[in-house]
This record gives sequence, structure tokens and C-alpha cells, in this order.
Amino acid sequence: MSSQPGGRAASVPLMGHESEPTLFEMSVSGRSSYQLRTTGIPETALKELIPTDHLNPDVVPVAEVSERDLVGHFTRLSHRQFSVDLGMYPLGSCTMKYNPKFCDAIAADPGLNAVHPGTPASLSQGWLEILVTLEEKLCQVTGMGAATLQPAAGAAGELTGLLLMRAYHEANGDDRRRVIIPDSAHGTNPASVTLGGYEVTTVPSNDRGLVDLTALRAALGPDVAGIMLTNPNTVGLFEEEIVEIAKAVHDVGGLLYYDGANLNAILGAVRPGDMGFDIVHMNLHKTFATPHGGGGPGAGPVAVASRLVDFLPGPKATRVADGSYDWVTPERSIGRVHGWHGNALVLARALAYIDVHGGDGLTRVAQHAVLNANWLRHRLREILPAAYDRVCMHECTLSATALKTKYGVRALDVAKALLDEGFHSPTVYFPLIVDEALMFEPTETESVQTLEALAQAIERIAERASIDPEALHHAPQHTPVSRVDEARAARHLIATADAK
Amino acid sequence: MSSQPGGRAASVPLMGHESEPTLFEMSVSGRSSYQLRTTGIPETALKELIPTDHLNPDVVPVAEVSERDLVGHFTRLSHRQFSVDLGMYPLGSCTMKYNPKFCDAIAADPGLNAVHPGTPASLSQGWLEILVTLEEKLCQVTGMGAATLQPAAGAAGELTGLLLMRAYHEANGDDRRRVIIPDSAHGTNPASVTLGGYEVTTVPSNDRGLVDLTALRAALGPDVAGIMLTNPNTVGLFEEEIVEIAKAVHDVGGLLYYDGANLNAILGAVRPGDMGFDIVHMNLHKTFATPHGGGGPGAGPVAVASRLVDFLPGPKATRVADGSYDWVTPERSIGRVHGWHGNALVLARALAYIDVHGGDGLTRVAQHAVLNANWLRHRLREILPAAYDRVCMHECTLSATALKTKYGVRALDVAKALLDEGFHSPTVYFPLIVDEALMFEPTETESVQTLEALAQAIERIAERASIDPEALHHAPQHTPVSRVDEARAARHLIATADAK
Amino acid sequence: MADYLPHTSDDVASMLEFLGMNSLDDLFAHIPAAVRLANGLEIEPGLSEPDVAAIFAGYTSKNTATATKMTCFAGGGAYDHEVPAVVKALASRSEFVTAYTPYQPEVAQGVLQAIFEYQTLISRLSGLPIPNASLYDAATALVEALNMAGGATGRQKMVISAGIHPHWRHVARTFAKGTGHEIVVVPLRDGVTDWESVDVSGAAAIVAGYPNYLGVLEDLSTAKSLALREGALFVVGADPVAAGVLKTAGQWGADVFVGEGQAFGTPLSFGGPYLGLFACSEDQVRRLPGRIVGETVDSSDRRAFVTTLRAREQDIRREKATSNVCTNQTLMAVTAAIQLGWLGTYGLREVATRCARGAHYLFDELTALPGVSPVSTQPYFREFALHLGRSADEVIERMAERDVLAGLSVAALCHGAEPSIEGSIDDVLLVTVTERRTKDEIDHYVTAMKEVLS
Amino acid sequence: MADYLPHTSDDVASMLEFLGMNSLDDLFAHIPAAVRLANGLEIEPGLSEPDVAAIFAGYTSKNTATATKMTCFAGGGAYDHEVPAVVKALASRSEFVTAYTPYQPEVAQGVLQAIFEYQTLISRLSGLPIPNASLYDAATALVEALNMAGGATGRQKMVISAGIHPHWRHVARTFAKGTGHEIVVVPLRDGVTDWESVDVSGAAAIVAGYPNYLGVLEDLSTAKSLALREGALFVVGADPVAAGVLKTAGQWGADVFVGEGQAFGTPLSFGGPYLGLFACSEDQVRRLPGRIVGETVDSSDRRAFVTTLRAREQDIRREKATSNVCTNQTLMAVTAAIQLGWLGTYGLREVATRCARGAHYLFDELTALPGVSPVSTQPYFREFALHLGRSADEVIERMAERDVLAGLSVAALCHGAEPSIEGSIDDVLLVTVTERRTKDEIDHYVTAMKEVLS
Ligand SMILES: Cc1ncc(COP(=O)(O)O)c(C=O)c1O
Ligand SMILES: Cc1ncc(COP(=O)(O)O)c(C=O)c1O
Repeated sequence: MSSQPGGRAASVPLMGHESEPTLFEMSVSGRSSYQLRTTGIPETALKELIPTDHLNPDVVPVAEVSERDLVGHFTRLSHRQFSVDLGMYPLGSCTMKYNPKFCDAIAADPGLNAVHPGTPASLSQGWLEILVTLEEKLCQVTGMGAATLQPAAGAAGELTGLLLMRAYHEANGDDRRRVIIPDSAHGTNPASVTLGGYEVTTVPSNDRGLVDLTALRAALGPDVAGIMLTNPNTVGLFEEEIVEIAKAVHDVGGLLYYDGANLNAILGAVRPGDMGFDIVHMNLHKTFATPHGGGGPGAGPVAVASRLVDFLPGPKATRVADGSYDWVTPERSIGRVHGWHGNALVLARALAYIDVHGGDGLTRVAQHAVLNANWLRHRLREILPAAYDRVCMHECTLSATALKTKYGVRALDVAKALLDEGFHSPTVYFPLIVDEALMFEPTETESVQTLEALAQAIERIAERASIDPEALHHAPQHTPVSRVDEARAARHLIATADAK
Repeated sequence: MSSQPGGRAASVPLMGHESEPTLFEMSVSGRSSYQLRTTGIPETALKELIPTDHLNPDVVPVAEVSERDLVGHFTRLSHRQFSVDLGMYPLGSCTMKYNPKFCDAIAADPGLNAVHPGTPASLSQGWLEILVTLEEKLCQVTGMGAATLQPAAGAAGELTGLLLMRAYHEANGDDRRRVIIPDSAHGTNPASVTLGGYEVTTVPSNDRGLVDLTALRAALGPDVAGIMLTNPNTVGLFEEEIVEIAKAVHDVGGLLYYDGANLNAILGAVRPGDMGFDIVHMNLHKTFATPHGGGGPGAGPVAVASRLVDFLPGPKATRVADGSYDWVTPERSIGRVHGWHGNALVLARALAYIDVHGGDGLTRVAQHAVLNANWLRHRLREILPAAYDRVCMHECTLSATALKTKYGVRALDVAKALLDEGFHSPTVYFPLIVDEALMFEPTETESVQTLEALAQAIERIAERASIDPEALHHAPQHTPVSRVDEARAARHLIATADAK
Repeated sequence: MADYLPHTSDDVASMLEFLGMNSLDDLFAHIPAAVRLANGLEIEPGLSEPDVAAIFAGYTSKNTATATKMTCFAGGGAYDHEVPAVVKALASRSEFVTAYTPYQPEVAQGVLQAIFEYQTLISRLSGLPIPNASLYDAATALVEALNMAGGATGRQKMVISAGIHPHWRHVARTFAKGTGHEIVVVPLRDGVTDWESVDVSGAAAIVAGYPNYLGVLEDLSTAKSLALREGALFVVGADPVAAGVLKTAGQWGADVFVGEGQAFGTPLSFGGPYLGLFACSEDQVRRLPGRIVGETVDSSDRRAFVTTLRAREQDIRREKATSNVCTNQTLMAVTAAIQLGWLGTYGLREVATRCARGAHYLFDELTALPGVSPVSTQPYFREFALHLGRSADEVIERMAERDVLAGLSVAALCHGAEPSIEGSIDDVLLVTVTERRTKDEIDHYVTAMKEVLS
Repeated sequence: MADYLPHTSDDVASMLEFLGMNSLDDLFAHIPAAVRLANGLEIEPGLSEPDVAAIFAGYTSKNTATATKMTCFAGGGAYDHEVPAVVKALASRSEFVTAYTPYQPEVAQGVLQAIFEYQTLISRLSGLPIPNASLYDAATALVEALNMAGGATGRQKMVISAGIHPHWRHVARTFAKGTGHEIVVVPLRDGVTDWESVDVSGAAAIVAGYPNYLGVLEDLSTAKSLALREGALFVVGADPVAAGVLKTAGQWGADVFVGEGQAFGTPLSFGGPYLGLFACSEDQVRRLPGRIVGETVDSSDRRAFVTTLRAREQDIRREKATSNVCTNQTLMAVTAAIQLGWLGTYGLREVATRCARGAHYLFDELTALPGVSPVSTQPYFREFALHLGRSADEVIERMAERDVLAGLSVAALCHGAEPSIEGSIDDVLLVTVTERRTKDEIDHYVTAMKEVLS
């Protein structure tokens, strides 16, 4: 029998560490799972309906597995996957907080997920009301005038924001070429700037891990369209000179773009709009707890100051005169940035999350997120000193430089060893301005007992580093696979089961 | 910090083999998860509503955990648990076939699960129709006249059946004392007989693993109320002399009880009623694929021949004159055997399963179940010869006697070693009449590739037995815990976290 | 044709060939032809899942009184409690749902530990040290308690308060036909058990309800002293939600606690699968029915859990077993552990308190209506019975037209068991309020009842 | 107050003490007072989950056209396909749902292998060897294809058939403002692209739809030859369900395939989250947008999967990256792999075949109605456009009263993009049939349409 068994669980860490066959290796000609409704429609031969030059002479192979094997396969794969539901996921910059099951239930309601996106507004008033309500609350959270909910993720929000920036300047008849970005910025920022048709000017961070104001002033000029900032920045520090920065940028006629990936730190404490930002994107899949789905979907709404409202993408769900809701396209809209209305079910989850927390709850979210990050930073100060050792916001960027110089144990080794300790690794080697960076974002939903357990795990790892550093280069050992050969994957690409 | 972290995943086999703290060890005073509806009802103090001598002066401690830790805990526990969805579960006598997700969805419909059992028939016609329809189909499958759906499991069905037997004989004014059971019977049979107020007379099996007809005839007499048989029996063999057995028992005025645990083997091939049985229980959680839930719930409907119909438990969902449905209690009913109407949602699942398969599908189910068992028996004949080497039905009882005499490797060792091979163990040391019994029931939903993989795993184990038998006494090694100290558990009972 | 079978016709052919057979029929050839089914089952051919779903949509459309369409004030052992998404998500994890009884502890620590936690919680809520891993439902749990009492005392006489749920009493009667137990029911007066009215001498068990089926809270000390006097086991059938604020069975001196665990995370489910709760005192441990999980260690001294005291059970003890139960209600027990973990210590208190508040609020409103009078003047918890002066069945139908499931007709509930109520029975309605009921819903109930009774 | 925060007031106090702080405010003290939010957010206080559920019940009650309440004949890139319970159960496993991007392959083999299987399936359905791990949706996938073409050719001119979905064209226009691409739209004649009508010289990309947005099946060889002639990339935006029976993009000679994957297990979801499909030829691999998973081995030579060719991506390449995409639609990709695994080779064929049969059956019935005429006389797959001689918007409203979502108004769909249809636009209805539509449903549609048009 050539094909692989569908009922063997040796790949489930519960029982063994073998690899799981692919769906295709399990496939057996003639086997099937699908069951379709009885339609009663005459079974005319396809070639009588469609000219043969359109019909595929070959059968495209998908897979042929039984429902039982399908279930076994994907259930086993799920056992080979870490997730928030299994344990702490302190990935800096990713805000891997607990995702309430309640919000999943909201999104699973056919009253929301069985609505066709092309349904006339008159027959989908509930959905339009959800979108308008969410927009209002997001504007309140950010201190902005209006928002588009179309962008499907943060990066999509960034590009949308840059196109808004461009449209605004063009409307004012001035064409600008550069967008300023700090050297600590996330990679999507410069990539989006390029796609927005601008040139990137990078400004260095100062020795406090913040934007170097003098360097920024030097970089500013009449050809600067704006600046993209994350505040707190990617190091987890608040840009304390934000007022001066805003003034400097506005003085040259530039706009301030707020990368909201770190919004979780400041909910209810300070608002981008009040800091002087003109354009803000939010990562609902971070701050508002919508699940990451192993890499997506997300949602990256963009809120803007009143002077930019007319340029927002359309059509936009809007409350109209008679109190009902309709699709309206802003006067000078840059146009659609999504095939339909954005990641609607993600948006609904976020609204449910906001409603449960309310203004008071959201404020507590930020307070406890910041408390946790600072507790962890302080707790680990001996082993992994913070790159900039002072009060941080929702995340702390620590450095393994000491371990590296003393024992040759790198940030990567610590990250991998943590897996054997029952914790997901933090973000490593980001931001680029910190040497041997280990960026921890505990989020507000982890308890102090969990933080303490993480700290003790790191203490054990440091202990091991002093005794047997070599062993750490081979961590993890308890996981279904050990360190993987990334170079080989890139050298000889095998992107499908059909690649030879 | 005394209490245990809720966010550490070291107990998840994916990452480690530490033990998972209990809910109580994770508990922290003041922490909580619950959220309740706002009622608007005046918050009167309890002591103004209920006399203080009823109020508990102390607070009963439950646990105090966050929702995030609750989710982490039970998700991690689920990763420490084997299940059909993870792989083959060849437990003989348990019929661990694939449980269709479709049937779960049926049971999750509020249209079924949000109905109060005390709802008047007029307001729950859909439920009554489901019960009547299922009853009819189960009678068709077993060849019986009518059925009760109340018994919550097989054993409850057995006792119900014995009370029906008793009521029948009493109605005929003859009081009988004994019920005959083969020595291969499942333990619930004799236990039920006792609770039914009868004495057990055990008849031996012959050298073909079947009821010894002569011994049976010898045991029969006017004081015999009936006999309980499983056919195919617990060895997985069909009682070929069933016609003679039935005649012999009926001749002395006894009734034949059919233990339907093995009904999966004969669907559409032969029916208990046609074999001469008067009372039949079914295990819907075996034959009709309702999930076992880690030990329950099940459903054990009892179908009877027409002469016993009047004695069935009541009230019974019944189609009445005007075509509507109502609760009717049979004339000489033995009374209720369940607090309400039985495990209704399990019953609904079973009906959905029957509807999907239809008569043709159910017949195939039995054919393929028997095919798989025979294929496996034949495939393993060299290493684990069948106790009775001839065509078996849905399961095969193999013996590890050879391995034991040659290498001192017992059935238990083979069972445990299989866990390390990614397969759940078969049923061991049952039925009692087979030495070193390993009872495999592959069920119809496992593919031949999976059967072959199981066979190869057993070959590897036999190989290891010949090389290093000692190692097998220490299997399993890959599982979250190794062999557990059962003696200690019994010697010093710790049944709760509060036991000292 | 629809099914879940993996075998292709080639598979079947090659497998038969391996067995030296020509057809699937050969596998059944040894079954006497005389009894073989000639023309297959008379059941319609298989339908696809979506087709079957359509059939079931037809059934559900005829269930007009779902708790999602009507506000539920019905109780009587089945309660409309909040079940949050998180509990549904965890309890439906397929590892819990599709596992068998934990026969191989090395790969069943998930279910075993969850049961251990369930046992701990039931022990705390019952105030008794020895819980089991669940029984079918409360009614059959009572039967097991009676069997335990019979075994403990060697006596046959079971003295049961009429305050015990009528269905439980009914079930006890049914099984007594097998065990030969004599069931003596003690009547209620003004909703309270009149223990003096019967001869309890030689009783194996004294059984009381707390609260009783009419919702009334009885002082159980009389019953306890009778049990002590007679050397009988004192069995208390209690509402586990009440343990959030009221005295536990253990505090009342119970030797055995039985109860219905549906309230902990299991939907109304038309009566099943539910959860039979059982716990007893140390000295009855060898007579414990069903499974019990114990803590131990594995060969490398790691904590582990395993089913224990197996020697009591049917598979080993056979006809001498303490009970015949094998499959139980584990999934509901695991669900209860999850739901109680979600509720927590103070959530359970809050739920119990809200039940009581809502019930008393509604009681006051209803008893103020002309012609409505309470069946009992005694204290109650979250449930109460009223004489309406009108057929309860009819009132329920009329209330349903107003989207309210008004309660249970006591006459219907007591089919096959004594209601033990003074005065008329047909007009008695048993009304229940859970924490899910809002003031608006209750006020709507009262308005609707006014209309119906006017 | 409701939230999911674990900290008790004691926790907060002791943690602050550990930090030598007195209040939570101290943590924010370094934020300039001038910009601090004085009085908190103007958002109502938190509500409990059941209270919020009640609010959402209010919303859903106003969504009157759900595919569960109305029979759905609307398509245009969003289709009402069967999604079985088994796919929902597997795709909602919390390990898939609550995982982040697989940055640590040692504990992410589950998602990585599922993506690898998804990539294999998309490669087969597109007929192209290099798939990626998903993009936001079809519209943004098209934008990435144009960017790829720009990069590959160093040119700016994007020649796009008007047969491409109007929303995709609209989105392409929006992003072209940033990239500076020139978008040239090629009109349709009788529903087929009239390539001759525009100057395609110096094109970076030639983009065609298959079937096009009106459901029409165009012969793509003309487009392909133009692409060859101009040295442009040939981009095909295809319906992946069609690949069950029709020629794949690869078979038509495409260099790049883009499509919408919603049809594979994702509900209608009011338009998102959906699944942007993307695959290209070997020679474009270095320009591939987004993530790609590759097979490799671990240090003990076991097969393992990992995200690869990372050097293209924004986090490493920054302003020179091939794309800015980071978070994608992985969960929908995993869902698609599961749904396709369930459908299998012949299930997909069957679905595609039934779509075509149903559509042709309905087409024949409708075009027989007086005043109804097809927009195109060309062959189509499962979707077609009709002139009704009446406002399509109005017809849709009237049909909805008869529990039918009749289709999409092409005028509405083309808001912001050329419909490219001869004759009137407002009366054009785009009608779709999926495998879920039965003959009875279609016949009811026809009857209802008769009434509405009469
Ligand atoms: C600081 C920052 N900016 C932008 C992004 C991009 O957001 P997305 O991944 O949703 O496109 C991220 C996501 O990791 C981020 O951390
Ligand atoms: C042969 C046999 N009879 C009876 C039973 C008892 O059924 P249940 O466990 O549902 O009570 C079983 C269950 O294992 C069995 O295998």
C-alpha cells in the first residue's frame, strides 16, 4: 500500500514525534468525504452546456480522503501547533492577548456571517449599524474625526494612510516626495512608503531609544509629506517629545501618521489625535483581541483628523438623515482599498470586545498591560537587562548581549530554550537598533503567577548557559521537530507537494 | 506566590512532560471569570428572603481563576487526552468508530437543545416526532415491535430489559428465579441480573468459543426467567446455534435477552428478532456513532417483541389518532427508568446518523466492520493468533500467550507499547475466557492503510519482544505520564484535591 | 448513497482476496440461512447531510417553546442557566467528546484530571468527602443511593419524603421491583414533610429533598435525627446551585448526597443527557456506585490520575458489583467542572442569590393577583408552586401564546407519583426563576398572567 | 464592569510595590501632561457578555437577507457554497485560530503544514508552480500581481479587461495612485473583451478574467498572444471553483493567477475575511508577494516546514520589499485546505458541474420570460447577466419580499468602474447559482420573478 495511514497518531506529541503525512500522501483513488444536497436539477452533460475548448481535458487532482482521515489529519496537525489557548505567547509587538470565545460566538452567528456583501443596504441595516458604531468608538479611542474600516490588516492600513496623505497634499496642490521613518520602525512602514510612491528618509534614534529630535528637524523640509511613528515605539518606549515632534512636522506642512500596532499601551491614557497625529491605523487583531488565525485575518481600520475625512475610501457605511444607514462615498475619496467592506467579521468581534470592556475596561487593559511589561522588565533586570532601563509601556525590549559575551548564548538560543520550558518565544532581533533583542509583550491577560513562571524559566536557562552553553544551541528538544534547516528551505524551494 | 501559573504550557506534550496544575492550584483569591446578564431586579439581601438557619455561614470554595487561565488549563488537558479524532481506537466491544461532526451540529441546534423536558407535547411536537421516528427505525433494525428510548446507557437498558422480563412473567403468574449468562458475558450482564432480582446461572463456552448447547440445556428449567446473550458474542463470534438456543429457552418458557453492544456486526444481515430474541438493548454510543464523551453519555434503548410491548416504560412519545404526537403510558408499564425522556440529544444524533446511512448504508457499515476485523485477524495470525481462528464478526480476540511464554511479554505490555506506536490499545484481558486476550475492533471507518500500519506496529513490537523484552515492561515512554501506580491509588484513596 | 466508509471497491476486492473470499456475503456465510435477512432493512436509502439537515429543520420548526423563542420559567429539575461561549468551546473540544472511558491512563490524563477536578467540586458542594465520576441523572442517582442503603443496612425499607421530585420517586418505584425494596412515601403538609405521619422503624434510608420539589426549604434536622435513631442512611437530594448560599447536604448531616448537575453548563436538552451527582461519607466508600478517579504517581513519580477502587465494579465483581453502571455521563461532568471553574466561588454565590431574588420578586407579584394562592407558606429558594384557580395546562398554553413558558403543571409532573398537595391539583403551577431572568421578563410574565387569568 | 483581566487589587498593589510605585498612574507619568486624556474615554461602561449578546441580537434582527432566511442567488465574487459541519469543526480548532504567524517552526508545524497543503492545492487549481500563503482578498491580490508585473518589466502600463470584477478594477485604480501605474481598461463587446480596441503596446501586464465578471467564458488565447507579443506578464483572475471542470489559468498560459478563495469553506461573511489567492510561474518567484512555506528537515532529519525566501519580505527588505503585506489570511487558507480536502478531486468537479447545470437551467427559464434578455450571447459558467427592462434595484427589493435574494444590481456593483455593457445598465441583474440551489428553489425564483415583472 503506497499511501500513508490516516488513522495513526504517531505524529501527535501526546504519543510520538514522527512527522504527519500530507493530505496527498494519505490520498487513495476512489475515496471521498463530500456530501451534497439533492437538487433535482436534470443532470445534463457538461459539454452540452459549455464549449469543449473551455473544458479541462484532465482532472485536477485535489485529494481523495475519507472524512475520518480528514478529521484525524487536521486534529493531529492542531496538536503540533502552539496557540494562545495553550499558553503565554509573549511576542513583542504582536499583542497576543487572550481572544474571548464570546467574540468568536458573535462572529459565528448566521445573522452576521450568512449575509452576502452585495446585499442592498435596506436588507442589511444591522451590518451597517455595526460598522458605523464601531467607527464612532474607534474614533473616540484615537481622538479622530472619521475612519475607514476597509483595510484588511495593519500594512493595508499604512498604505491607505499614505494614499490619504498623498491625496491631501495633491488637493492642496503641493507635491511632496519624502516620508520620514525612525530607524526603529517596523518593516511594513518603509515598504508601505514605497508603495505609496514616496521616498523613505530614516532618522536615527537617540541614546534613550527615542526619535532624535535634532536629527528629525534636520531631515524635515518642504518636500516632506509626513512622518510615520509608532508611539509607544517598537522598543516599547513612549516618545516623550511627541508634542515637539508634531509641531516640527506640522511646521513644514507635513502630516503625522500613527502606526497603531502599539495602541494597547495607551488606551484611555492618551490619544493619537491629542498628540497631534493626523492619520492613525489600528490593528484590531492586536489591541482589540481578534484572533490571529496563525497569521491572519486581521483588520487595520484607518482613522483621520477632520481635514482628511473627505478623502477616506468609499463606499462607507453612514447614518443618513432618516436615522437609517446607507453606503456613502466621501467627496474626494481615494477609492476602494478592499474588494468589499473590509474584514467584516473581524470588525464585529472588535465591537463586541469594546462593548464588553467599555471605556473603563479599555483603560484598565492598557494599565495592566503596562504594569505587566514593567514588572517583567524589572524582574529580569539581572539576567536580561533592558536595552533602555526605565519605565516602559506595554512591552519591554531586553538584550541577551551579556549572555552572548559571557557564554556565547544568543537571543535565539534563549528563545528556543523557552519553548522547552513551556513558553512561546518573545520577538527576537527586532527592533533592529537593539543588539541581541528579546522583546517581551506579556499583555494584560497574563497573571503575575505566569509572569513569575516565565522569569523562573529564564533563570533556569541562564543557569544552563553558565553550565552547558552548547546544549542551548540545540534547544528545543521536547518539540515535535528540533531546529529546522531554514537555509536548505531557501536554497532548494519546495513550496508544494508536487515540487521535485 | 503560592499558586500555580495558568499560562505555562509545559504540560502540553507539544512542549514538555510536566504535570498540569489543578484548577485549585491555579486559583487566586479575588480572581474571576463569570459575567451575568443585567437583570434590574432589586438587590435585596438574601437573609431578608431566606431564614438564616438555611443560609450557609461559610462560603463554599469553588475556584477563582481568570477566563484566560480557564481556557489554558482545559485546552492543555485536552492535549493530554487521546481520542477518536486523533487516531485509531481499536477497543474491542466499544465500537469506537468515527463520530460524524454533522450529528454534533444537529445536537447543537437550539431548536433541540433549548427545549425544556417539561414542555407540553403541543409545544414540542418536533421532539416527539424525532423520538417516534427513531423508535420505528430501531425496531426495523432489530426486528422488534416497539421500544423505549429512556435508558441512558447499555447497562440501564439491560436492567430495564430484566424488569420487563420480570413484569412479563409476573403477569403470567409464574415467578422465576434464574437468568442464564454465558461465561464470556460482559460484567454489566450479571450485575444487572442481580439488580433485576434474579440469580445468575453461568453456562460455559465450548471449545469453539460459543455457548455450550448441552450445558445450556442442562441449566434450563421452569425456574429460568431467561437468558442474556450477546450475538456476535464478546469474543466476536456469531452464536451459530442461536436457533437451537432460542428454541431451548422458549421451550422452558424463558425469554431471550439480546445485549446489543455488538449490533454493529449484523446491521442489515440478521436481526435479533428474527433470531428469536424477545428483548434487545442497543448502545447508540457504539453502533450509531454517538460520541463517548470520555466515558459517557450514551443511550441504551430497549426494543421488545410484541408480547412485551404493554410493559414498556412510560410515558412514551406516541403518534396519536389525529397524526399529532403525545405522551402515552403503556397499559402495564413498569414505569419510568429515567428522570425525563432519556438522553434526548444522543437519540437525535443517532437518528441523524441513521438517516444519512439509510438501510443500504447501515448494511455496508456491518459488512465493512466485519471485513476489517477479519483482515486484521488474518494479517496478525503469525504474531497474535486468534483465540478461535476462523471467520469472526466485527472484532477479533487475539491472544498474546505465545509472546508471553516465549519472551514473558504480556498482553498488557503489547497494549502499552502500542501507545508509543501511535495507536490506542485494544481491550485487554476481556473476555475472561481467553488467555492474554487482546481484543481488536477496528470498526468500519478505519482504512486498510491504517490497519496495515497497526499490523506493522505490532510486528515491530514483536520484534522488540524478541530482542529486549524488558524494555516493553516499561512502555509507554513517549506519553505524558508513564505507567501509573494503580495499587497506590487504591491503597490510599485521593479522590479530591481536599483529601489529605 | 451517503456514509462515512473509507473503503473503495478496490479496497474491498483486495481485502477479500487477502482473506480468500469472493464477496462480502462470504463473511456472513456462517450465519444460519434461516435467520438471515433476505431483502435488507426496510429503511429509506441514505441521504446527504444537507438533506438530513433539512428534515431536522422540519422537526425543530415544530418545537415552538425553545428557551431561545420563549422566556423560560419552567424548572422542576431542569434549569435555564447561562452557559457562556467559553464553556461551550472548551467542553466541545473533540479530545473530550470523542474519547472512550479512560482505560489507558497514560493517554487519558486530560479526562482523568478533569474528572478529578469535578469530583473535588461535587465533594465541596455536597459537603461529603467521597464523590463519584457521575451517574446517568438525579433519578437514577437516587436509586443507587437506595441500593447503597440497602447494602449498608441489610434492610429493604426506603422512607422517602414526598418532597422528592415526583419523577425520582417514580423511578425509585420502578427499580424497587428488581431490588425488592419497599418504598414508603412520607406526605407533605403545607409543603413540608410530615415525618410523624409514617412508621419509619427499620428504615434502610431516610430520603429528603433540599429544597423539595415544590421549592420549599425544609428544616432537615428532624429527618436526620430519625435516620440516626433508626440507624438508617440519611440521603439528601439537593439542588447543587443552592449550595452557593444554602447549607450543604453534609452540613445537614447527610450520609449520601444525590442531585441533578444539569444546571452546570448543560443545556435544557429536552431532559438529557444530564448529570447524576453522587457523593457519600467515608464509611460507604466500598459501596460507591460507578467510577471514581484517584490521584497517584507514574513510574517516574510524576503526579497522575487513574480510575481506582475498581474491585467494586461490574467488570470485575460481576453479579456482586455495587452497581451495574458502566458508561456514565463523563462529558457532562467535565462540562460541569468547566462551568464551575468559570462561575468560580463568587459567581456561583451570585447565581444562587439572583435565582432567589428573582423568584421572590415574581412570587410577590403573582400572589398579589386575585385568585392566586401559594401552595405552601414556608420559605423557598428559587421555585414555588401556586394555586391558580384555573387549569395549569390551559394557563401554560395561553401564556405560551405570549412567548412565556410559564412553568410546569404539577398534575402532569406528578403523573405516577403523589403530588401530596392540599386542595386541588390541576390548578397548581410550579414556577421557577433563574439568574437569566430580567425584571422586564418577569414584569411581562405578570402582565401576561393577569390577561390569562382575567 | 466586565473584562478579561486576571489581576486582583492585591496583585496590582504588590506588583506596583515591586516597582516602587504607588499607583497605576505612575506608569504613565512620563507622558507629557499636555496630551494626557483628562477624563477617560467617552465610551459607555463595560457590559456583560449576555448584555452585549442582546445588543447584537438587535443588529442581526435587522439583517433581513441572510442566506439562512432567503435563498441566495447573489454572487459576483462571494458565493453561497455548502460548508459542512466537519470543516467548521476543524477550521475552528483553537490551535489554528489563536496562533500567531509561524515564527517558531518547532511549535508551528500544524499551521505550516496546513499552509503547505493549501499551497499545493492552489498550485494545482491555478496550474502554476509557485503559490503563496494567501493575500487579503482577490482585489488586493490583483494589485500585487500588477506590482509584480511592474517589477518584472520595469513598465507602468497595466492593461486590464473590463471583464475583471469592477471592485478589483476599482481597487487597482486606488493603489495605482501610489505606484504610478497607468491603468488601461479594455471594454467588452457582447460580454467579451475587445482587445483590439485599445493600444496594448508597452504593457507591463495583460489582465483577463475567467470567467469574467458577467460570468462569460472568454477564449484567453488572444490575450495570451498579446502578452507574448508585448513581453508583458499575462495575469488571469479566475474563479477557483471553475478549475473543477474548466481549463486552469496555467493551461491558458498565465504567468500569474489571482482569485478569490472565499468559495472554499468561508461563509459569505458580509465580504470578509476572505481569501486572496495568488500563484505565479517559476521565473517570478523572487518577486512573490507575502509569505511562502517551504519543506525542509530538522536537525534530526525529520521532515519539517518553515516560512522561506524571507529575504523578499518587508521585515528584512524594508523599503525594497516586493510587498508590504505582513498579516495575511492564513486561517482562511487553512480552511480552504480543509474544505478542499473534504470536497476532494471529484467533489470539486461535482460542485462545479452542479453550479453550471443550475445556472443554465435558471438562465433558460428566465430568458423565456417576456422582456428579459441576456447581456451576452456567449458561453458562461455559473453566473449570467440579464436585462430585465425594470430597475434591478427595485426587482431585488420585490424579490426579497418573496424570500429570494435575486442577484446583484450591476449598476451598484459598477459604482466606480465601467460596466462595459451595451444598452441600459440600471436594469441589469447579475444572477448566480451554486451547488446548494435546488430545482424547487430555482422554480420558486422563476415564479417570483414572473410576479415581480408582470
Ligand atoms: C509596529 C507594527 N507596525 C505594523 C505592523 C503590521 O501590521 P499587520 O501585520 O496587521 O499588517 C505590525 C505587525 O506586526 C507591527 O508590529
Ligand atoms: C458487551 C457489552 N455489554 C454491555 C455493555 C454496557 O454498555 P454501557 O457501557 O453503555 O452501559 C458494554 C459496554 O462496554 C458491552 O461491551
